[in-house]
Amino acid sequence: MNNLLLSLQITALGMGLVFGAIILLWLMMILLTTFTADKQTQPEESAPPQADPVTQTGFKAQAAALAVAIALAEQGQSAAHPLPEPPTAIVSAWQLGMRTSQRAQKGNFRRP
Amino acid sequence: MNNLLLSLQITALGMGLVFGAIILLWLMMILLTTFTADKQTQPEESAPPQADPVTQTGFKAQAAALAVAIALAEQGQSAAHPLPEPPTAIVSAWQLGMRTSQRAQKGNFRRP
Amino acid sequence: MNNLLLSLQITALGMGLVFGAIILLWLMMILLTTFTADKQTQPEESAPPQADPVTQTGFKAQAAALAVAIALAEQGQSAAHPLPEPPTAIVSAWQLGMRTSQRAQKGNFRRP
Amino acid sequence: MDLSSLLPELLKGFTHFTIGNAVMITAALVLIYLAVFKEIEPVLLMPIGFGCLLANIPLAGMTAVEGMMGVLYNAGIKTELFPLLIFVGVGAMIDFSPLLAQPRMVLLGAAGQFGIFGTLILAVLLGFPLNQAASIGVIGAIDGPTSIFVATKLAPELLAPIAVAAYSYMSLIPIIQPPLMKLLTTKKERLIKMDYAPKPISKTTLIFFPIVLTIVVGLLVPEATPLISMLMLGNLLKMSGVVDRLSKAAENEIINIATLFLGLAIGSTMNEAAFLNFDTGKIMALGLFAFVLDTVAGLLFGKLMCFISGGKINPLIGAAGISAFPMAGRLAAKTASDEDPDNFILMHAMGANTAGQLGSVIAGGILLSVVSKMLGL
Amino acid sequence: MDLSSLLPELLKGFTHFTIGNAVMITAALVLIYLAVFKEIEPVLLMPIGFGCLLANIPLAGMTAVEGMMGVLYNAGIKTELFPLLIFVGVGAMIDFSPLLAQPRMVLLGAAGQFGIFGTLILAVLLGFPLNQAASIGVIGAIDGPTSIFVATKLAPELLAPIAVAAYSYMSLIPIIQPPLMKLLTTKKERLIKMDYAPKPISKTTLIFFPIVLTIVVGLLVPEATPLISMLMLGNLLKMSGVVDRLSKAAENEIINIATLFLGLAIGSTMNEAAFLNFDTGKIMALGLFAFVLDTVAGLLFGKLMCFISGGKINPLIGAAGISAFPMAGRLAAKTASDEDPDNFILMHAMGANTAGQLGSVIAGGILLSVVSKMLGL
Amino acid sequence: MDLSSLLPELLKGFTHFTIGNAVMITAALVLIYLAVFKEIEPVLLMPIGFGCLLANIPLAGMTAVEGMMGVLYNAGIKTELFPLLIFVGVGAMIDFSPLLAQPRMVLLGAAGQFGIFGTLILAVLLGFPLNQAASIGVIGAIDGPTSIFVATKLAPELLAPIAVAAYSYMSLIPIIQPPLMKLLTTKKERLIKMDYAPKPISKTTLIFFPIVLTIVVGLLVPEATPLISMLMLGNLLKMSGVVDRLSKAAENEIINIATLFLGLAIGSTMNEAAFLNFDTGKIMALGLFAFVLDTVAGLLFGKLMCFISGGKINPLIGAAGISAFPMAGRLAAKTASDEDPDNFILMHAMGANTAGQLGSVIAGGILLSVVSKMLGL
Ligand code: NA
Ligand code: NA
Ligand code: NA
Repeated sequence: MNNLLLSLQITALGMGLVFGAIILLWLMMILLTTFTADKQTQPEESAPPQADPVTQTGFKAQAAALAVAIALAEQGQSAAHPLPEPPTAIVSAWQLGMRTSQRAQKGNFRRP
Repeated sequence: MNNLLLSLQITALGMGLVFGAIILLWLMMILLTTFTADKQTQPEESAPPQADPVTQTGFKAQAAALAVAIALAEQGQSAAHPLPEPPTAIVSAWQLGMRTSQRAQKGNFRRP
Repeated sequence: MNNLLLSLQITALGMGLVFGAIILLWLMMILLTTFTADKQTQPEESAPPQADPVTQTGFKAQAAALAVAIALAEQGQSAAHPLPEPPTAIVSAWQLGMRTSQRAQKGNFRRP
Repeated sequence: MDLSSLLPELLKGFTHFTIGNAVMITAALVLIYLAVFKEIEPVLLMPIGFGCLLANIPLAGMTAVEGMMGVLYNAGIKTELFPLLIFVGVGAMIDFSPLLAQPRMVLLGAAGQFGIFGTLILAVLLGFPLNQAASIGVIGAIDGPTSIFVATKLAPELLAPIAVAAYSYMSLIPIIQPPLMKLLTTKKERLIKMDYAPKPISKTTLIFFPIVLTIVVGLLVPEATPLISMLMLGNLLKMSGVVDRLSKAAENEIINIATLFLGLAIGSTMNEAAFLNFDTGKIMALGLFAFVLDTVAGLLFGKLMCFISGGKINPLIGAAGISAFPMAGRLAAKTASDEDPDNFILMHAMGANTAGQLGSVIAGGILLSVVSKMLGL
Repeated sequence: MDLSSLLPELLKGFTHFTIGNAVMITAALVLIYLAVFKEIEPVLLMPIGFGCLLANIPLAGMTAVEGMMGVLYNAGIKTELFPLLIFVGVGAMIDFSPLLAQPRMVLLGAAGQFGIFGTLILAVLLGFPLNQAASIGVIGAIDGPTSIFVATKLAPELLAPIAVAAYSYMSLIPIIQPPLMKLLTTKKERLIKMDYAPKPISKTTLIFFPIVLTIVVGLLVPEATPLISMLMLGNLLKMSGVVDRLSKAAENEIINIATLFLGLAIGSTMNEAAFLNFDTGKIMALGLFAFVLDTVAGLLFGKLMCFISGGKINPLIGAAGISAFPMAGRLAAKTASDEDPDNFILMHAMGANTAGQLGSVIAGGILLSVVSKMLGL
Repeated sequence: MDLSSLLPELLKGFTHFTIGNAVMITAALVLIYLAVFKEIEPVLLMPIGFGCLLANIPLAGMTAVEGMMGVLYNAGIKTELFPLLIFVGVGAMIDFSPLLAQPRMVLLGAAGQFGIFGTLILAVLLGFPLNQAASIGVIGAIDGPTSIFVATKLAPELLAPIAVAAYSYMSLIPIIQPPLMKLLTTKKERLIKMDYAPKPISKTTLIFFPIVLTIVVGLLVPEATPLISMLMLGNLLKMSGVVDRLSKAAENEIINIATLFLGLAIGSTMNEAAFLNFDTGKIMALGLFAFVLDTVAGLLFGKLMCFISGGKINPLIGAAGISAFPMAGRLAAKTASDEDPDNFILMHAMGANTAGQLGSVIAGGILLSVVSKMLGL
């Protein structure tokens, strides 16, 4: 059972290191987003916590639009095959990545 | 002349094996098409030997259309170079393969 | 300073050979363009030194058009980044190569 | 040449055909069937299945060192080139802005790796030596190239069953996760709506992120550098916006060719001796266990974050932290909107999902580092 | 450095230039001319011609082991990777439904291989040793990758003339076949119309066909497995319809790059010593003989089938059984419609033509198997 | 496993990190910054910078022989495959018709190579051994693949700084050349208009040109054959118009993949030992000198041609003879039209520019030949 002890050690150490590394990444991301934020953001945009109503509305509209799109997509797929998954993971990764990217751009960059 | 004897043996053996293998393939194809045929074919479609007149007409129309297309294509090529062959075999393989595939689909799947 | 002497020798020899090779290429190009020129060129086209006025006008028009295009392109770029260079050399090589090729075709082949 | 010596020659294909070959060809057909008719990760399972088929046609010689499959294996699996090239393409398809907009989501990417270690322990209990147990555990990274990369280093003899388990279960996520989600969360929790008022993420941030991440992870976990750096290279090519030619090549030619060759080469290791033993069955079972454990750990951590945040975090996004990008993220969002069509948590789930992708690679590197050290490799 | 030692250095390119180099460069120019101005298989003859040119520039070092052409040769010809990758692409371009709709057409694909063996006999009579004679015979497969694959195994020293003969005559088929068709068939035979009322072929059939064929041919003729399996892999990628990324990669990137490199590498073996001898002339003549014999055998077998079927089969489709996909099939159909514009046998000819493709690969594998066995390779 | 042995293991990434690594990573970040934000040759400087970053993460093992970067280096740089494949793609993008329409422009392509030899002399004076000095001089070819090809043969240890210098200054041409142009030419000279009434160039000429050029240069300078032949192969594929599939593959897949891999592999040689020394600084300075000297020589030769032609040649086109295709050609035309918007010399400048491309390759081959001979390599 030496191996079992080893494996328990690996688990404790491994999960500890994973959490440690992830927390350092968290810190890094906070620093990075702070230091590399766009300088010319308007004052009302620099206060993200108090999301203004317009933004919220826009967000809900986007959410609704996306929900409809997803519903339509699933409807279209359901006839074709039992799993409501796209043909290939790679293709779907791309599709969702792009869709996400477009949404993110809308949400982040082009908000009026 | 030992080699000549050998080569005659190879020929007899080789052609025999080629025909043997091909006949096994024939069998395999018959079994395969039987076992993997679409189950939901209508009764009139499951009787291919007695091709009905409509099908024949449609087939002739397709043949005529294809003949015209080939004629036009050859006319277009004839000015360019003496051999009425497409620029590259690979490209033409693709083109013909696709055209064939489209015809086959029409002929097999979408017949009214 | 043996190396310095060597490097001077290399320079003399190298530039001599480069010019020698280039001059041979010059000769080759003259021969090549002479022997492989289109046979069915009209008489007035076979006298390139005396460019006729129409050609010159067409050429100037082309030059003007290209200048405008370049100006517009640079205007579009100037906002984006300081160096008025395209995103990548390869892409721009392609673009310019193609543009050049199109101009050349106009100038050489489709002149009325 | 007399005819008595001819017959064995003619029938050699059949006389050398073993029961084992028959079983493995059946397995190949099952993989191809799943790929074609169930559309389970077809870009990988179809080449793997076809490679397995080829490996079990006797005397064909394709898996020999100088055969085509042997050539591909030595060129791209042994050198680890194919999984790394696939990661360049995957990196060009990932958008990290949902994660950067809500950095705390990154924590969920750590929780979703518990399955790796839990499975390692279970594999050790089942009698696997440590290097094999660790390779089996890394199925819990829920990320194909990471699993293949680590297994190639620690236990190449188990590469085929590990790859098959990783990719098969990856596609079964829509079947594996939802029951666990319903079991471990209350309806009230699933109804939690989350504000999405993200910090605006500048283009500069998106460009710096892959570079800084490569350096930070590289220094923290050198063993994870090949994987993380190729993922980040792809991301940088894409986000920089100045090398369209290269990012298109990464997303298309490079990933497609590497995927086809990787699948064939891995499939071609599925010969009787390597695959037809009790271990393969154990590995498939352990793989499923890894997927379940990852999901459970993710959901429980999600509930913890929900509790700490005072009910502001929907625990479903914890299930997206396991990696399996982007299926798991989408599935978490779908489960929430199934409960309440007006509940939209896709952006949060995608943040957790990309965090899971990073966490998987980091956990893979840590596992490689710790186990190599312990085994004195 | 004195100038007397300089002049030989300066002129070394010319002083090492031999008559043989001049003749081979002329041959290269002829190949390029045929490719560019006659459009004879340009995707192959142009790289082959250019490779030949490079092999005959003295001291350029490109064909040395560490030169570019040497690197390509060792990477893709010696390992047989390039012809096999080309077959993946070709497979993705073939549609077997005309053949599956009329399975008996497959017999024509056997008859059209007689040229392989007839040419082998003639080559032996002309004094070629058995391995070379078999390699020359395989020109009669009328299929580039098959010829290259078999010749690489049996007589790599003849690779270049065999490849050149195979591809050159392939494009001359519109000149070689029609006179033979008219000579060997009566007008009445050429006017025979054929019913085309095919069984409907299901998508399932089209997906199973490449898989089952790989297994069956693999067991029957293990030596044919590499060729047939890659052809069928390409076909499966295409027909399955679920891996668009991979089938597009096979049809485009993979086949294009492999074709360019294969042509260059083969052309670069065309040096004086290997090419400029009486054998090359004999091989070119034998290659033409192979094409003629194949066509004759195909037509005669077509006439036999016409007789047996009671005049229901147009013997012209026999000429399509030689392989040379898809030119031979199209040519047979054209010859019939030239005789009677209303006579449309394209689908039957394409069935025979794809059967010829299969028959060529099988015959190549059988030849490889039998000759290897006899020579104790 | 006790915890005292654990800490060094955990921190190994940091404990092995040297000041040199930090400096080199800073250099990598500068290269990436220039690529992304200044768009200086991003398709090369970004992969080079990223490769440099990876080479300086301690213990990552990517630059080891069996690491990914080592594999790429041995596959494509040591064999010279990558620069040659890039040249196939570049060749497919070059149009030689402006040069063929005015053959005398080719002379400018010779003058623009003086920087190679002048820099060689200066490098020898600064103490570099002859093989290194020649490799540094070839930065003056102002052409990436040529510089890399020659440096790989003569002084592979200097590959990275040479490649970085070549590509960095290439993009700084719009900053380096204009002041020199204004300094060395009078306003009157810059206002010279040139007739453009070219001989019509037939398609036949455009097809023969790459073939004949390969033979002529191959015989004159065998060492230049690999470079010139691949450039001309790409051009032939394009100009022939019959192998669209191959020329598209050359212009896209092949060049893109080769460029990405070449950049990464070269960048990965930028380790502390090889890069962080006084020589690197010298090489960067010598590289700038090479660019300046090339431009000066080109302009002076342009003035000479202006004088000889009786003022009919605008000396600005001399600056386009340095290679740096197509930026230098465009810049010369722009400088002329800045002076007088009605002065249009783009076609002449492009003729000189393509001549510079040819001259660079020829000069590279001559240098390789002469220096190899002298050093008895
Ligand atoms: Na994971
Ligand atoms: Na054949
Ligand atoms: Na130059």
